[in-house]
Amino acid sequence: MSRIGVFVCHCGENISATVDVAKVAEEASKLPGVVHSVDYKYMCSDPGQTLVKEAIKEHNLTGVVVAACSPRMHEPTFRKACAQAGLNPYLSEMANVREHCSWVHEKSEQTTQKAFDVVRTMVSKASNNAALEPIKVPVTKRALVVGGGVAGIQAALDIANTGHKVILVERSPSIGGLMAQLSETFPTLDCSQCILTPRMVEVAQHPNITLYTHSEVESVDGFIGNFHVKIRKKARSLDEDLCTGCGLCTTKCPQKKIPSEFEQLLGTRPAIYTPFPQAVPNKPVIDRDNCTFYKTGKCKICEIVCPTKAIRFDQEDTILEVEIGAIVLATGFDVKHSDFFPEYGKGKYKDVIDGLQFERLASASGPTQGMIRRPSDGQIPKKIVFIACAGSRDPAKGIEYCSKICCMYTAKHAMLYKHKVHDGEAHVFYMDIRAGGKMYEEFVRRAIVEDHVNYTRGRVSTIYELDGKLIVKGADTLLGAQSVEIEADMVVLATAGVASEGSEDLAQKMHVSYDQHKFFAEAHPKLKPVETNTGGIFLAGACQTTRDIPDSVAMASGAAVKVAALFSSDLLTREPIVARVNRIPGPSHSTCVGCFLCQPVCPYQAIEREDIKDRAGNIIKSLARINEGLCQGCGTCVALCRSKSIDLLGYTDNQMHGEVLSVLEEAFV
Amino acid sequence: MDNLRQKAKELLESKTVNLVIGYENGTNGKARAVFITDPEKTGKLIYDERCKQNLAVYLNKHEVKHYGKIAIVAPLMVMRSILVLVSECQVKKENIVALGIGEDGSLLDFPSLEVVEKYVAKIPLGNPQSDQEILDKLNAMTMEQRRAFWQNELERCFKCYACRAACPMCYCLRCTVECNQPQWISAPAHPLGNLEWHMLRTMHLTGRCVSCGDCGRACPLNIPIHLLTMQQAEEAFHMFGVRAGTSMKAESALSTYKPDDKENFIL
Amino acid sequence: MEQFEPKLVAFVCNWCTYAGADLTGTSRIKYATNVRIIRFPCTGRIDFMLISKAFANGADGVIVSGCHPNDCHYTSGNFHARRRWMSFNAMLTFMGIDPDRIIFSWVSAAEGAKWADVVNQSVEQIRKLGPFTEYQKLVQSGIEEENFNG
Amino acid sequence: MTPEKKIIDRVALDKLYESLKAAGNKMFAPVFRNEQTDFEYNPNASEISYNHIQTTQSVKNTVFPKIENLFRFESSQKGVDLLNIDFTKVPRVVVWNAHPCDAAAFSALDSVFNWDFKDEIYNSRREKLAVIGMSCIKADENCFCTSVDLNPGSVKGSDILLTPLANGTYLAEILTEQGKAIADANASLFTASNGENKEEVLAKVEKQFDHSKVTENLANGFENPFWHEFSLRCIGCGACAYVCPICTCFDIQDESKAGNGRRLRCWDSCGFGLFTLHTSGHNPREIQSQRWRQRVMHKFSYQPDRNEFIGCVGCGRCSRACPVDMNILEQLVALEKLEVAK
Amino acid sequence: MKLGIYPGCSLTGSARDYNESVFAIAKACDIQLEQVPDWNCCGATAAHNMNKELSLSLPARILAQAEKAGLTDIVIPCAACYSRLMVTQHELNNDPVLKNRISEIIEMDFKGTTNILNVVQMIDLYVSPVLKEKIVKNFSHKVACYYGCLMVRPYKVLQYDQHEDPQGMDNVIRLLGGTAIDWGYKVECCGAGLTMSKTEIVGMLSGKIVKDAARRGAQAIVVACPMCHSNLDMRRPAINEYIGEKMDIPVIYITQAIGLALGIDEKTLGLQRHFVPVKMAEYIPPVPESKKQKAKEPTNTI
Repeated sequence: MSRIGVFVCHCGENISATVDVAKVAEEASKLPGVVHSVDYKYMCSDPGQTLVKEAIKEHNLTGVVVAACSPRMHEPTFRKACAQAGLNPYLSEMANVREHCSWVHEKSEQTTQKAFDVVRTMVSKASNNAALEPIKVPVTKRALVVGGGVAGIQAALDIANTGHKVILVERSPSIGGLMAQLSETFPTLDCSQCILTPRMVEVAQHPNITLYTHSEVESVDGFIGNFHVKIRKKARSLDEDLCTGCGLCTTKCPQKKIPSEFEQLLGTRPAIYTPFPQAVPNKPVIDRDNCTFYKTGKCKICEIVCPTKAIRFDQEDTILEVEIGAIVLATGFDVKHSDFFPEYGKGKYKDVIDGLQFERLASASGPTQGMIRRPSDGQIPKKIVFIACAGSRDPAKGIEYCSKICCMYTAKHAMLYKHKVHDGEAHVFYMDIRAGGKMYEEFVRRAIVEDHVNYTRGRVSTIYELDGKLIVKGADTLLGAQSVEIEADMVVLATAGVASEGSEDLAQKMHVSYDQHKFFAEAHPKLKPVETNTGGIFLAGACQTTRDIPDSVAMASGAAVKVAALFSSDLLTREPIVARVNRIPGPSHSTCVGCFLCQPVCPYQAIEREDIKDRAGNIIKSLARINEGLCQGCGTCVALCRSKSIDLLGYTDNQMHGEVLSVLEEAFV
Repeated sequence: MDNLRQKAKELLESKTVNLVIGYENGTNGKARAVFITDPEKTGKLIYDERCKQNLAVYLNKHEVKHYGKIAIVAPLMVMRSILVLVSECQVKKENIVALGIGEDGSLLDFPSLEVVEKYVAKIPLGNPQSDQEILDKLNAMTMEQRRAFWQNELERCFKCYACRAACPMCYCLRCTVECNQPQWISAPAHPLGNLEWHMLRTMHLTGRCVSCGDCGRACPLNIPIHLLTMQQAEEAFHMFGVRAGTSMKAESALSTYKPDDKENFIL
Repeated sequence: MEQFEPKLVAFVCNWCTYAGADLTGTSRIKYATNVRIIRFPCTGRIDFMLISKAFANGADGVIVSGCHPNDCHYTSGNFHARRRWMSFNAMLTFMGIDPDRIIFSWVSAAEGAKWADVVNQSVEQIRKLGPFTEYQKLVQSGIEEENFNG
Repeated sequence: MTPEKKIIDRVALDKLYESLKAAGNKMFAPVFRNEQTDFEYNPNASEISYNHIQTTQSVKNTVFPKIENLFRFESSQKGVDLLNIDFTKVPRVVVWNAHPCDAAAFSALDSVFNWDFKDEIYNSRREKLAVIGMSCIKADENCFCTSVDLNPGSVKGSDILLTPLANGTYLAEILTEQGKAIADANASLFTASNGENKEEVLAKVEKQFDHSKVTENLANGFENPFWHEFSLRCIGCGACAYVCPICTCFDIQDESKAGNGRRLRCWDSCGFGLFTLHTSGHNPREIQSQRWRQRVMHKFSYQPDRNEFIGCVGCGRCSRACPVDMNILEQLVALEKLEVAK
Repeated sequence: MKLGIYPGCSLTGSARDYNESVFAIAKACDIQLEQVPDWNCCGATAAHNMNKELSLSLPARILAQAEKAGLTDIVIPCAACYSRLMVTQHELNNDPVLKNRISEIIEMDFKGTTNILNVVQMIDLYVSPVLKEKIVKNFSHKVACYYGCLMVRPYKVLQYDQHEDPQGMDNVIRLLGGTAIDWGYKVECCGAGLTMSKTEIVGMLSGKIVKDAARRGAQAIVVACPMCHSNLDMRRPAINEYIGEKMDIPVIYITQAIGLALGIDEKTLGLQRHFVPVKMAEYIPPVPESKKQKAKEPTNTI
C-alpha cells in the first residue's frame, strides 16, 4: 500500500479565494493510501518546500501530490524538492487546481469539489507511479545558429568565444540581415553599418565559426544534444576557395538593371553580385534567373574576366550533413510592404514607400547616396508624411499586435529627413507613441521639439494621387476627429513587422511550436523566453517577436549562455519519459508479436527490431525494441499496440486507466 | 480440381513445400481444412462453394509454422489475408506458396506473392454482396434502431472467442482482453463486457480486415459480428482510401496518415 | 426541477490543449465546472478504450483535444490520433452509440479562449443529450437478471 | 418411488407449462430464434419448440450460468466487508422439454460440484430445479447417446419424462417425488395410461463405439501422434466447451470501482491457450494438440477414473458448434480403433 | 438559372431604372429572377438606430420567406437592403439564443442558410461568364466606379471584395471594354441617409465625389446602390451649389452599363429616368436593323 502525502497550496489568494483548500486537504486525508495531508499558503516557497521534504522523511512517503498551479509551472520545483528529501522525483505529481480550477471558476461548492476530484485523480496516479531513473545521453558540442542577422551573429560569436564550435547558416548570400540595411540607429543616430560590419568580419575570421551563406536548413532529426542536421548549400556558381572577391565580374556583368533586394528594389545590381560592398563573405553569387548565360546559353563574360577562373556554371546545390548538439534560431522578421495596403494605394503609388525603403534612401551607401529623393521622379520631397502603425494594432488586417519598433524608427526617419531637407515639412500620423526604453522618449521629444516634426494623433483613412501629389486623408483625433488632408510629395509607411518568410516550415522541420502569427513560441512567456518547447532549440532576436537591436543582441547572448550551459557537461540527463516494450519469461519473451505496425507511427524512428535467438543462434522471435535515446515519449505507439505490449513510463496504461476511474469516482457536487 | 491436386502433389514431391493446407470433405457433408504432407494423399483436396473457411488462420499456428515452407489453397480472401500477414511480419513470404483459386474456381499460377499483389490489384474489392446489403439496411436505420439491434445481438455473446480464433489477423499471443493490468475489457460475458470486447475487436481489425466473414461463420450463436469489421473495412476505404490485404508493405489504415485526412467532426 | 449537471472528462495533450487550458486560467476566463482534465503527453497516446472506460464509469461526455494539424509537438501524433478517432466515431455510429457524446477539438497553446468555448459548448451539448444512461445501465445489467429474476 | 405412467395431450401440456409458470417457477424452455433453437427463460407456451433435434446450448445455464455473482464486497475506513449472496433469493427453475441427454448431464454436474468441495451456490440452484424431460423421436448424425450408456428415452435426471406418442398425445413418466408433486398439483391435466409403449416411437440411434475401449486406449495413448494429426485443424476457441452440458471449467473475475465490487464466476475453456499459462511463462499445455487431448482425456479418461462417469452425454453439440468441423464422434470412433502399445 | 430577388422599397420607387436594368440584363443572360413572396421593408436605414430586435426581425422575416419559398440564392440590388440582410443573417447565425427569440417574433422558422448576393456578385457569378459572346458593342468609356459604404462595409460581415479599394465593378467595366479610373473617393461617404434631412451635407460629401471623378476625366460615375445614385444624381443641384459650377457628369448603374454593351435600348434600361441626362449618343451602341428606328429618338430627355 502506497504512503502518499498531499500538499494543498493557497497560492496566496489565488487558489484559496475560490477553493476551500482546508476542506480539500481534509477530504484528501481520507483517501486510500494517503497518510498525510496539509494545506499551506505558498507551497513553492522555501518553507513550503521544506514542509514537503520534512513530511517525506517523517511519514516516509512513497508518493507526493502537490495541489497547486500547473505542472508546466512548478513540476520541476517539487520534483527537485522530493529528490533532496531522498524520494525519487518521479514519484511526485502535481494537481492543477489553479489554472484549471480556481482561476476559471467562481467560488462555489463545485469549484472545491472539482479541486478535490483533481487531487484524488493525481493521488491515484501517484499510487501507480514508479521510481524512474533519468536517461543519460551524450552531447555533441557543436552548435547550429540559423540566421545571420545581428542576433545570429551575436549568438554565434558568444558561443564560439566559450570555445565551442558553431555553424552559422544564412539564407542570403551575405550575413548582416536587416541591420545591415539600416542607415542610422535610434536613439543615438550612429551609423548602423559602422557598428555591425566589424562584427560580421569577426564572424568570418573566428576559428570556431563555420559560415554557410546562401544556404538553408534542409532537415533536422534527432533530439537535444544529438541533432542530425542536413544543410543545403545553394550553388553560388563559384569556387569560393579560388574567388578573391576582387569584384571584377560584378563590374563587367552586362546585366546591370536587376532590382536589388538589398536596396529594397530602389537600386539595381548585376546578375553576378554581392548584395552590398561590405558583404561577408565578400564572394559574389550568380542569380541564375537573371543571368544571360543561364537564360540564353551565351555570355560567360564573368568567367572570361575572372583572374582566378573561379566561376563554375555547372555547380550544383550540395547537401552537408552535420551532427549538432544545440540549435539557436535567429531568423528575424520581415516587414509588410506598401502593396499590403489597399487604402494606401496597394503599391501602385511609387512614392508611398515602407520604412525599410526609407532606410535605404537615407543611407549614405544607398541608391541615392543618402539624399532623400522620391522614387518616382528623383525630386526631393518638400512635404513628407510618415504613417505609424501601418498594419500594426489592426485586427482587421490580422495583425493585432504592436510591432514595437515603428514609433522609434518613425521618429528617427522624421529626424533624418529634417536633417537632410532643412526646408522640408514632416508630418507623422500616430495612434500612441510607445517609446519605452533608455533614451527613447527623449529621442521622440527631440524630433518634435528640436526638429519640428508635426505629430498628428489619428489614423490615415486613405491616400490617393492627384496631379502628382499624394492626398493623405486622415483625422486629427485631438482636435475632435477633425478630418485632415495633406498634399504630400512622399509617404512613408511604418509597416508592421511580421514573422520572416518560411518560418512556419522551419518551425515544423524543427518541431518547435509557433504562435498564430507564425512567430516561434518560447517555452514560457516570462521564465523561459529563449527556450522553446523542444529541448536543445533556443530562440534569439526577432523570430520570437519583433524587437529592436539592443533587445535582439541581449536575447542572443541569453541563448548563447543556454547553449554553453548545455555544452558544459559531456552527458545530458533526459527525462525518462520513454516507451518500453514489455519483457516476460520465455518462451514468449514478450507479449509483442512483432507485427511492427508501430514502426511507421514513430516520428523519431525510435522503434527497432530485436531478434531473440536460442543458444544455437537461431532466431526464435523478432520483436520491437525502443531506442530510449531517440524516443521522445509521445506514446503514439502505445495506443496503437493491439497486444498492449508497449507502455510509456510516466504515463503507463495503469496510470491513465487509474486516472479515468478515479476522476469519475465520486458524484460531483 | 485435378490441376489443384496435381500441383499440390508436385510441390510435395519436389519438396518445394513440406505441407499443403487445403480443403477436404468433412463430416456430415461439410467441407473442412486438411493438412497434407504425403504427396499420395493430395487426392483428398477439393474446392467448391462449401469451402468458405479462411485457411490463412492456420499460417500463424505454432504447430503449422513448424512445417516451414507451406502451400495453401488460396481463394481471394486467403490471398488478401496472406498479404496482410506478410505486411505484419507474421509469415515470411518466401515460406508461402499460394495455390490461387480464381473467381471461377480455376487454379491460378502464382510464382510469387508479388504476382498475388498484382492479381489482387486487378480485382474489385469490397464486402460480399449479401453482407453489404445487410450493412446498407443497418446504415439506413436510425441510431436508436441500430443500438437496439446490436444490444440484442451482443447480449447473447458468451465469449467463447470463436470469432477471435477464426480470424487470421487475431494472432496476438496475449489479446487485450487477457490484460488485467489494467483490465481493459471486463472479462465476464455481461452486456458491458460483451460490448467492450466487440468494440475492441472491431477497432483492432479496422484497416486490417479482409471481409472474409469467418468471425461471423464461426460464432456458435449466429451473432453477425462480421458486419462490424466489414463496415469498418468500408469506412476505412472511404475515409482513407486504403483496403487491407492489397500489398505486402506495412501501410495499414491506422498506422499511416495523410496530413489532409478529412476531419469534419473535429472542432 | 434543477437542471442536469453532466460529468465530462477531457483527454488533452500536454503541449497544446493542456497549455491552452493553462492560458485560459492565466487569462482568468471562466467556464463550466463540469469537466475534469486528464493530461496525456500527446493525443497519439490516447487509447480509444479509455474513452469507453470513461463512459462505463459514469461519464456523460468526453472531450478529446490536442494540437492543431501540423502543430503536434511530436509532429505526427495528432494525425494518427485523428485517424483513430475517425474510425472510432464511425464504429460508434454504426453500433448506434451516439458519437455526439464525444467532442473532438484542436486547441493550441495560444487558444485559451477557445478552450473555454469548447468546454462550455460541450457541457451544453451533453446537457441537452441528458445522462448517458443507455451506456451506464449496461454496467449493472446482465448478472442479477441471469441469477435471480431474469 | 415406483414410476407412474400417465397420458397428457398437447393442449393440456401447454396448460401444465402455464400453471407451472404461474406457480412462480422460472421456466427454461427451447425457442426457435435467430436461426437456431436455444433455451430461454419464461417464453410463452406458444413460442416453445417441440420439433427440434438439438438446442445450441445445453441446460447447464440453469445451475451454472455463464456468469454468476459469488459475493459482493465493500471497503470502508475499517476494511473490506464481504456480502454473501442470499440463497433464499435463488428462484425455482423448471427445465422444460429437455432431451434425455441434457437431463442426464445434471448428475455429472452434481458430482463435479460436490466431489471435493460442496459448492453452495450450485447446490442451492440444483435443489430448486425440476426437470421435465422429453424423449427424442428424431436424432441426427451428430447424436451418439447410445454409445455413452444413454438412449433417446432415458429417464435419468428427469423428474417427469414426456414421450410424444403417435396419436399426438404424450406419455408422461412420473419418476421422482418432485415429479409426482407437480403431477398431483395438476392432476386434472393428466389421464390414465393403458400400457402405451414408448420404445416404438423413439429415435433410432446406432451405437457407434464402445466407450470402455476408448477409455482403455486413452490410458495408453497419451503420446500418440494421433493428437497432432487430429487437432491441427482446431483453432482453439471455446465453442465446444461452452455448449457442452458437462464442461464446467470456470474463471474467477473481480470487478470493482473505488474499492466496492463483486466476484464473478465465468465460463472458461481448457481449449484456450492461456488456460494453463503460468506466471513463470511456462505453459504445460503449450500447443493446441495438447489442449484438445486434454479435453478428450478429461471426458473419457480422467472423469471415468475419478468420478465414475463419462464426461459426455452424446448430445453432439460440440460437433455442431465447431467452426472447423472437429467432430467428436468421428474422433471417438477413431480412438476406439486406435492401435496403442499396451 | 433561377435566382430569388429582393427589390426592397427603392427599386420599386426612386430606383425603378435600377430595377428595370437588373431585370433587363438578367433576361439577356437567361437568369430567371423570382421575387421573394410577400416581402417587407428591410428596416434600413432607421430601424437599427431605434430598436435592435425590430431591425433584425424585419430582414429575418424576408429571409425566412425566401427559405420557405425554397430560394437558396437571392440577389439584393439595393446596397442598403443587402447590408441589412447580411448583417441580420450574420448576427443571428452567431447567436442561437437571439435566433430563437427572433424566430418567435416573426413566428417563422429562420434557418439562416440563404446565400445572399449583391448585384456585382450576381454579375460575377452569372453574367460575366457569358458576357464575351453576348456583347454587341464595347462599352468603351472612361468611368469612375463608386462603391460607397454599404456594399463593402462592414468587411467582417460581408467578407466581400477588398473593402479599402474594391475592384468588383472596375473589373466588370474592364470586361465591357471600358476603363475604370483610379480615383480618391471610391468608398467615401455620399451622405446616404441624410439625403432628406440634411441636403446641404449631402451636397458637400457627394460634391467632393463628383468633383474628383469629373476632374479626372471620367465620362460617368458607375454605381450599384440606389442611395448613392439618388444622392449623386437627384441631389445634383445641391452638389453644383457646393462646387460652384454645373457638373453634368451622369451617374449610371453598373447594370445599365452592361445593358448598353449588350445592345439593350435605353428605355428598357430606364436611362431616360435619370435627372442628370445621359447623352445617349455617346453611350448607345449601333443596334440591330430592327431597332434602328428606336435608337434615333431623342434620348437626353428626362
